[in-house]
Amino acid sequence: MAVTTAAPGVGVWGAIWQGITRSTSGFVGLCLVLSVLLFSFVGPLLIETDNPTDVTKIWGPMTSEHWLGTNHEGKDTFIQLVLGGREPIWVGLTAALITVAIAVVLGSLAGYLRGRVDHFLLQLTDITMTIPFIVLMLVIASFYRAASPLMVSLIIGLVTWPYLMRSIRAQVLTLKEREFIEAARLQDLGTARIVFVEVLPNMAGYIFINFIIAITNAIYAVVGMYLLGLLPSTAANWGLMIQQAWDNNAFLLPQAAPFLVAPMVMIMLFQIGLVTMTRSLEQALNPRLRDR
Amino acid sequence: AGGDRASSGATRFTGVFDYDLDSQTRNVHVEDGALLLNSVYKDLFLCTGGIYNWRTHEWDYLLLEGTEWDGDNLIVTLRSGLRWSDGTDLTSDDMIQSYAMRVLEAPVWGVGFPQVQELEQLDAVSVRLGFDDPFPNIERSIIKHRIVSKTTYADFGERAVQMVADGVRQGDDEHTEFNAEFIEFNPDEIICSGPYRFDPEQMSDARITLVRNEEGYQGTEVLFDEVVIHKGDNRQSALLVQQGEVDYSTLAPSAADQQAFQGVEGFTWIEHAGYDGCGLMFNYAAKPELQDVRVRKALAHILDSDTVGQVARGEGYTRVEHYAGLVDLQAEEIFTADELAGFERYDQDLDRAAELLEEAGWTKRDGVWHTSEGEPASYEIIGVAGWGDFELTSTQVEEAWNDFGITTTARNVPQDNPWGIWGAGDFEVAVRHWGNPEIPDYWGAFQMNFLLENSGTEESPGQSFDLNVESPSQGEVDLAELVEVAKQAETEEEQTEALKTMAIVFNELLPRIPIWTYKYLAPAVEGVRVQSFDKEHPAANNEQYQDNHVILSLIQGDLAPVEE
Amino acid sequence: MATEIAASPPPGAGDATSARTDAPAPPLRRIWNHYAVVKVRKALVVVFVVANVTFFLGRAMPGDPIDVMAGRLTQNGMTMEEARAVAMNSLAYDVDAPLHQQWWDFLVGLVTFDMGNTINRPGVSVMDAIGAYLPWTLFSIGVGTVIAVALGLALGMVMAYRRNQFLDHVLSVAASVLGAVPNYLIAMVLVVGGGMYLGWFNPIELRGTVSPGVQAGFNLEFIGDAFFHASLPILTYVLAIIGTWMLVMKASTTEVLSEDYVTVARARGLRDRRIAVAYVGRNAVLPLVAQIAISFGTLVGGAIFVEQVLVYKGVGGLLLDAVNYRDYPLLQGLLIIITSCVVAANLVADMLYSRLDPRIRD
Amino acid sequence: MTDHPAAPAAGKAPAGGPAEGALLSVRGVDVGYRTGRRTRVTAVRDVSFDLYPGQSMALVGESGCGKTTLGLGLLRLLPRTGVVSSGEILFRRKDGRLVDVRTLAREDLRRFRWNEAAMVFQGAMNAFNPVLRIEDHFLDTFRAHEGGRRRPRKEILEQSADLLTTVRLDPARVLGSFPHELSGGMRQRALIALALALKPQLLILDEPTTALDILTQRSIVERLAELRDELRFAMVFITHDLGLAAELADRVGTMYAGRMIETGTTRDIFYRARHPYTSALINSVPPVAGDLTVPQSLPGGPPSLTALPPGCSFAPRCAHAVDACSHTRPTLDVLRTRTEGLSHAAACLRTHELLEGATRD
Amino acid sequence: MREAAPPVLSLKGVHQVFGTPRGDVPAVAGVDLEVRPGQVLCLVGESGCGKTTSARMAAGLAAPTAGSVLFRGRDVAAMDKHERSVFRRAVQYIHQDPYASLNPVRTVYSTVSAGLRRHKMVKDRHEARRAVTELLERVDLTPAEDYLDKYPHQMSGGQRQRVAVARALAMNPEVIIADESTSMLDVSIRVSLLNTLGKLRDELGVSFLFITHDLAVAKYFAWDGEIAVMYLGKVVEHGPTPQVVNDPRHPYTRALVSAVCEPDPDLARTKERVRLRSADIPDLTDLPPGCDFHPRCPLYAQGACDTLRPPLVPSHDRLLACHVVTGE
Ligand SMILES: Nc1ncnc2c1ncn2[C@@H]1O[C@H](COP(=O)(O)OP(=O)(O)OP(=O)(O)O)[C@@H](O)[C@H]1O
Ligand SMILES: Nc1ncnc2c1ncn2[C@@H]1O[C@H](COP(=O)(O)OP(=O)(O)OP(=O)(O)O)[C@@H](O)[C@H]1O
Ligand SMILES: [Mg+2]
Ligand SMILES: [Mg+2]
Repeated sequence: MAVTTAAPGVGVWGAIWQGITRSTSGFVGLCLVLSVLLFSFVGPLLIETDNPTDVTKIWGPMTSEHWLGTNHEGKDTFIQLVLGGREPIWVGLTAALITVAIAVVLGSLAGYLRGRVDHFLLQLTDITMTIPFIVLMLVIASFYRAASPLMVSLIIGLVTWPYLMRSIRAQVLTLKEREFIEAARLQDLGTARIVFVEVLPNMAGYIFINFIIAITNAIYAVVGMYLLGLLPSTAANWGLMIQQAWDNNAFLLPQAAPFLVAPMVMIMLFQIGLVTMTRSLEQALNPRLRDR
Repeated sequence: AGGDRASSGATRFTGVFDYDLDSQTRNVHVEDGALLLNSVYKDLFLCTGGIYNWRTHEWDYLLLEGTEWDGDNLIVTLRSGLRWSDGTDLTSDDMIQSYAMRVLEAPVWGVGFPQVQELEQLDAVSVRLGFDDPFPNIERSIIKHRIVSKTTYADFGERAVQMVADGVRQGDDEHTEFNAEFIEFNPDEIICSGPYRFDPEQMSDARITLVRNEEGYQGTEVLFDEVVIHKGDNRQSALLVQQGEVDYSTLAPSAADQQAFQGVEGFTWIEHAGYDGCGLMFNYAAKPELQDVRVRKALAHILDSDTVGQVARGEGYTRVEHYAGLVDLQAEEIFTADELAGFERYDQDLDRAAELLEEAGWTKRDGVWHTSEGEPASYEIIGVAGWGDFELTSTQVEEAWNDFGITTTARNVPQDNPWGIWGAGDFEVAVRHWGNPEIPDYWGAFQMNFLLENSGTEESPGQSFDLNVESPSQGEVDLAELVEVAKQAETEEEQTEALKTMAIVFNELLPRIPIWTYKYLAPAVEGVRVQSFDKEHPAANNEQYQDNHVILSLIQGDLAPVEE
Repeated sequence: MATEIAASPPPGAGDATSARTDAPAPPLRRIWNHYAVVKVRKALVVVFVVANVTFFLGRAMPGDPIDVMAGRLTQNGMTMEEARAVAMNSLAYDVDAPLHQQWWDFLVGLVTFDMGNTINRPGVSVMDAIGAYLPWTLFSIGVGTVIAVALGLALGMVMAYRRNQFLDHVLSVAASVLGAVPNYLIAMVLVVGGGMYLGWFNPIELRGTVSPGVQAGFNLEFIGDAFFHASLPILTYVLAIIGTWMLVMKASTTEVLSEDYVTVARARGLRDRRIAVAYVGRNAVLPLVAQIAISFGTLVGGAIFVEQVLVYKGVGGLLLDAVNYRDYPLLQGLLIIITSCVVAANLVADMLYSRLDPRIRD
Repeated sequence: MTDHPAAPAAGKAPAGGPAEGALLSVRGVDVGYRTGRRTRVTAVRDVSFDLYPGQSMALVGESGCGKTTLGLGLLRLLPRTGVVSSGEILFRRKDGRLVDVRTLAREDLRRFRWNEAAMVFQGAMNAFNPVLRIEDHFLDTFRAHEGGRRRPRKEILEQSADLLTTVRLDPARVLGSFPHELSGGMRQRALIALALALKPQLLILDEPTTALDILTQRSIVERLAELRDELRFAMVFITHDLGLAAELADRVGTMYAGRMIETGTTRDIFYRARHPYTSALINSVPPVAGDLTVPQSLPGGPPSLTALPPGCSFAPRCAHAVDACSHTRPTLDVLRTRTEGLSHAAACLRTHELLEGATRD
Repeated sequence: MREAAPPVLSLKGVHQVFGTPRGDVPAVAGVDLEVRPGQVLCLVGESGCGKTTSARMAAGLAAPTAGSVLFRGRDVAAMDKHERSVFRRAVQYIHQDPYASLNPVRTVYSTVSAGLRRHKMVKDRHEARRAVTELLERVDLTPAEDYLDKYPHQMSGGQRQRVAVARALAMNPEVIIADESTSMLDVSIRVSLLNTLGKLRDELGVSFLFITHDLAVAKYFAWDGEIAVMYLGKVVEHGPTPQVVNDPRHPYTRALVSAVCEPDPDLARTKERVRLRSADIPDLTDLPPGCDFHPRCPLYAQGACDTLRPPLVPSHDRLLACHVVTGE
């Protein structure tokens, strides 16, 4: 679905900003995302992060000392919650960056150059797309016995690019035929400049939207991989919390439930925030979706 | 639906196990991977010769009448009048075929069947096994061997008997050929010898109902009409217990489950002894400073087994007292109390740890310990993702060492092949089992502690622990040789002597650090379907998967249903 | 990841025909180049490549089935040699067979549709193992997709017709929320919230695929029972993708509603229902047909999570096992079959699309 | 969709009742669009005219001055955001009843459309549902308007074939085709045939030939003229192309920034235009016949609807504007009275002063 | 025909065939055209007759499948990199749709100056702004400063089209190819843009290949130049504008001229119309034998018309391709 920027006189980023902030849902989404980010990145600076094991408090209830109770190690759940957002969010961001970078570069190459390159890349996407991506991830993940967050992002990024690559290619194909690109060619502006200065900025909104979608997908994937126990656990992290809580049947104990529910809620809030943001962005940037 | 009471008024015993109806084989001879044969309920439908009592070292015979040594020959005799669930007689034909198939596939370095030279059917109920050079306890694996039906296996069985007679053994071409066929063999049903049998009508991927096998051993004696086995892994089984659906489960409950169970009506714990535990294994090649025994002792002194144990297992652990390489239960059997008093203990003692480290030339600067080389000490300790107790043990050790000033990072490796990683020595410190639940003979623990993951070969160096050690009290000792002696010496005394030496050496040198011992807490429900469980059962010290005493009492008709 | 739906272009978009075709083709050549045949050919190539990728991918994983099984055995104290011997005895895997030999066998098997036996479940053929699991996955996903798509399309249309009204706002928020929550979290919330805390259903009763004693067959009892047991996975799939479908359909309908032919249809005084169905609905659904297949494909992947969480017997668990135990034939078989299903779904969608849209019929 | 009957015009009194014998009496119609949550623009303001049976009226003007909006408003076909906010659209139905289209109930409105008044759209390329065959469009249309009895398919198709023949299309080929298989000209003609299917009294054509090529345009124009002679329907004819207006219309209305600023017979407008905008429009078209004539350009563009100048909206571009023009809004004054809505009227303060300069006889 | 300076740009027997699933489409089938310095050559014809395709080949945007395009006598296909870039810049193209021909994310300044900066025709930003200001003034966008920082969507169609012209002018072109550049504009604006283009032609001596289907526009803009009438990929009549428009000879041209709706009600009613035998244009993939126009031609006579393709030959002071008219 083609997205063209059409907000008056504010450029691409202005349009994106307006798209998010002008609509109620977009604004709420932005607020959600920002609060989760604040919670996870500023929060650790504000609280006592030392969270020692305390066997006398295993699965303790919610008290004024332990707002969300304690976990199976007698550690404070709230502190874990505050510390646990950084990794999945980082993985999400970097994986999304990788996905988008690969997709944009390959997509515009394929779309602009056509020919053999295009053919090959398309076939490649066909293949990567048909193997369900979780499966591919499963297999790749088993290569690495101690995957770092960066490695995880890389895996996710390497597996998820084809969808976006295809739609970017399709957009480049149509944009390429657009008359202003032809005009640029007539001015002899050079291929690189045409692709990166004339073509890509026209998709900035679209790419941005997909970047956000890619973040949600990456977070979905990491947390899922934790849940399946595919990722070696390292630091405190929401995915791991859910997995531990789930494996320990934490929900059987009312006082243990926050250990499962709290990270689930955080992830859902973040995802919902991102998704509502993209929805209102799409609404704003795609004139065809606007009410006529 | 799940746990509906049978309207017919049939009495039921319910259990839970993670089976897989469709893809598990019915080739019960292979045991590993066959339907329900990894569960404790296996003896209910396919009995072994007997149940070993780990405390008294005596046998409660099931299918067997008994065994008898006649020089190098072992005469194994079946009870008479046994029948298979398909109505055929269970005789020495079945027995010799089952033995022959096992003899064929037994690798030379095993104990029991590999040493069998001859098989001879003596009469309708007995078979003679001719040994070369028997040693005490060699008969154990023969008695435990599960006899399978000749109706199912006759083809293979007869061939096997012939091949054994011809001297064919594992690894020979004939056997390879035989085995290739055998592996592919997948009969449709399991013919049972125990008090229960499968009912094809009542098998689904959520539960299997075993029904009374009138023909089978104790078929008319057992007090429950049916045994229902729900499908469930550790997590699911806890849910089932929590719902009161399961009478007895041997799957590990987590600490949260343990707390949650308290609310279940009629809930009780059945405790099974543990013969292994969790500890630390070092890679001496990767971290040479650990070759200094003082450092190892110091590292042990930093840890509080109770904290680690409780976090990792809730109530399901016992702390290590003797550090003998054997679980305390076994150590107390072979040593006297006095002897044990002389054993060094490695309970948490931070001062002692610091002292030991300083003795070893370590220094503490800016709160960080530096090795005698002057390098800041740092360790990566690996647990296994998905193995909850391992994960938690590794993070607890990480926390304790870090607090003490030794930089440690815990990291979990995927659960699909940690053995590969351990064997390859691809670690610095690993959370690993110590002791051995598989082999009731004490040597098993040392074979595990010293030999496993210590092959010393290039591609699998493992711990790189030199087995020729210098013990302060025992002098130079070849541990590999001692394991052999403990296993195969002619007399029990010799075996015990070797064991004792190894235990003392283990205690002195601490090649691994035992942290806690398993205590298996099996959740059970009394008063709903089962009247009560016998807490003082004479076989209560048995290892639960091999010689389960609850199942034994069920078979023996001692476990009674609730009276309506 | 259902969200990817939004990002994929409809089939054929942007592919302007510019290449010159050759001179009039002979009949055989024409069939060879026929739209449908080309699609099938491409699909076969994809399956073939995927098959080979899985072959090598699998074998590139560290450790082989013997190692893994032996490792498991040594856990209980067997020596490594002993364990390896036992493992070799009980697994149908020949460690010594050179890779190219294995590959050749694999290729032959592929062509003859014989994927051999599983390694870890001796005597069980790959096809049987898959055959026991895949139908349940396909059943639950298929039903889930059908319900979600049908409901999503209907609700999406309602939202588009009532856009910017209260109902639209409510549904949009609901759809965004649902679309944002990963399927496994939905499954967890269902089990914990609905089953444990609210007690709407007994998750224990729902376990498994059919109740014991119910015989497979085309009878009401079996079908009812199968639906009963699959209700949680189906509900999860429905909830997981319906949000996206609602939003996609809303967008698509909104676009169609502003098309001239809809205004003209109104001008022609057609009845509202006729316009909604034949003019708006049909055209709004068209570009989404291909996405049904994509969504089906992503669900197959997501099934691994969901089946794991809900303990539903499907390929998810089998696949995890195959990876964990390095059961190469099973892994290969699964991946090939799963990809074939996805490819087939795509193919069907393509064909369907070309049936539904006269503009690309040729 | 704004199918709900609007409340009877409030506030503004409609300028007089329906004219006697008129088919369509438009009285003070305003059409607005909602553009944001609280913002709206008025795209058509205070338009009134009477159309008599058989008349053909052209609406001309620059892009964006509200021609299409007015056309859609007459049939209440505006998009969701659009609404006829005031005025009356009185229509004399085939049964002689006079109704206000604005207040027709849903089902009534549906039956009114196409049966009484049909519309051929701007860019008819997309007027057909791409997934239905042409014959289905005919079937749908007939079926939607038939009374209780269900006409057999065959009968409808025969009638459709006849209709297609009247616009010089080959029914055998066209009926079974999908829209994309027809050329633009064919589609446009098929749409005209479809528009005439129920013998409406009024045909609204919104730029029916703009996207077509000149020869096709010519044939459509001729067909339309002939059909109108034959079937006697009235036409409202919206176009950019003054040539087309000159050829097909009896009378012309010039629109500028949402208002009707001049109306009169075709000859009034082309030879005696009294509004500077109308003259400028006409003068900017170069003719083909004759020697080279230099057309005059009309610089600039129409004002934005959200920022209309207070006085005459054309004043900023008008060569003849005086001070008064920028604050006094001229009314549509009748200059020469004729019956049947053919009066010449213009909305310009200086109509009388400029009389000489602006004519071209 | 007036003899003049050698042509800057010429098409020699160019063909363009598109392969499509339905068959080959000979969009242009052997066209010869010459654009002379400072002159206007106007290409008219029905929709789909190959005007755009010819223009694109002339601009080097597409390579002919046969024939050649010559720039200052050099075959474009044989040019080296440098020559080609000179050609690229010397021949500029103005598209039909002012809404699509400007990059929506770039300002006017950025659009117009891109080429200047790329080809180092200005030294710095300051100079670039000045140059752009001059260009904008040249195309009557005044005051130029107001427009420099505007985005396309902030301007009307006419203004955008002027920006497109300014962008073309920035390259100092010798030839401007204008493909229906005025057809999307309102009548009122069309004339002023035509006047602006006329000014460039007269003051800067730029040559035009001017494409339109509006004969009135063609007549006005190319009064001093020539008109070539195309039909189904071939030129059927080619000559000086006044002759062709005022005295069309080819039946197709006549039909075109007579089909025009005159903005004059009396004339419209009295004007004599050529009646075609068929309103529909044949399908390019399935052309009739003989003269392409014969199925619609009012002058159709049995004989050569449906068997022989008429060549384009000089006749009646122009070039004509019609058996009937040339045979008179
Ligand atoms: N859906 C809409 N929402 C808001 N404004 C609209 C809408 N549709 C049209 N307009 C505005 O209403 C005014 C009149 O538009 P309309 O389409 O009626 O003009 P027109 O005279 O038909 O122009 P054209 O000749 O370009 O077709 C324009 O300013 C346009 O921008
Ligand atoms: N890329 C292409 N692929 C296939 N056919 C094409 C292509 N481009 C143009 N054509 C066909 O070539 C013929 C000539 O097209 P061209 O665009 O040159 O006509 P034109 O005279 O410019 O028409 P118009 O007045 O509509 O702009 C048409 O029939 C068109 O359909
Ligand atoms: Mg309009
Ligand atoms: Mg063109």
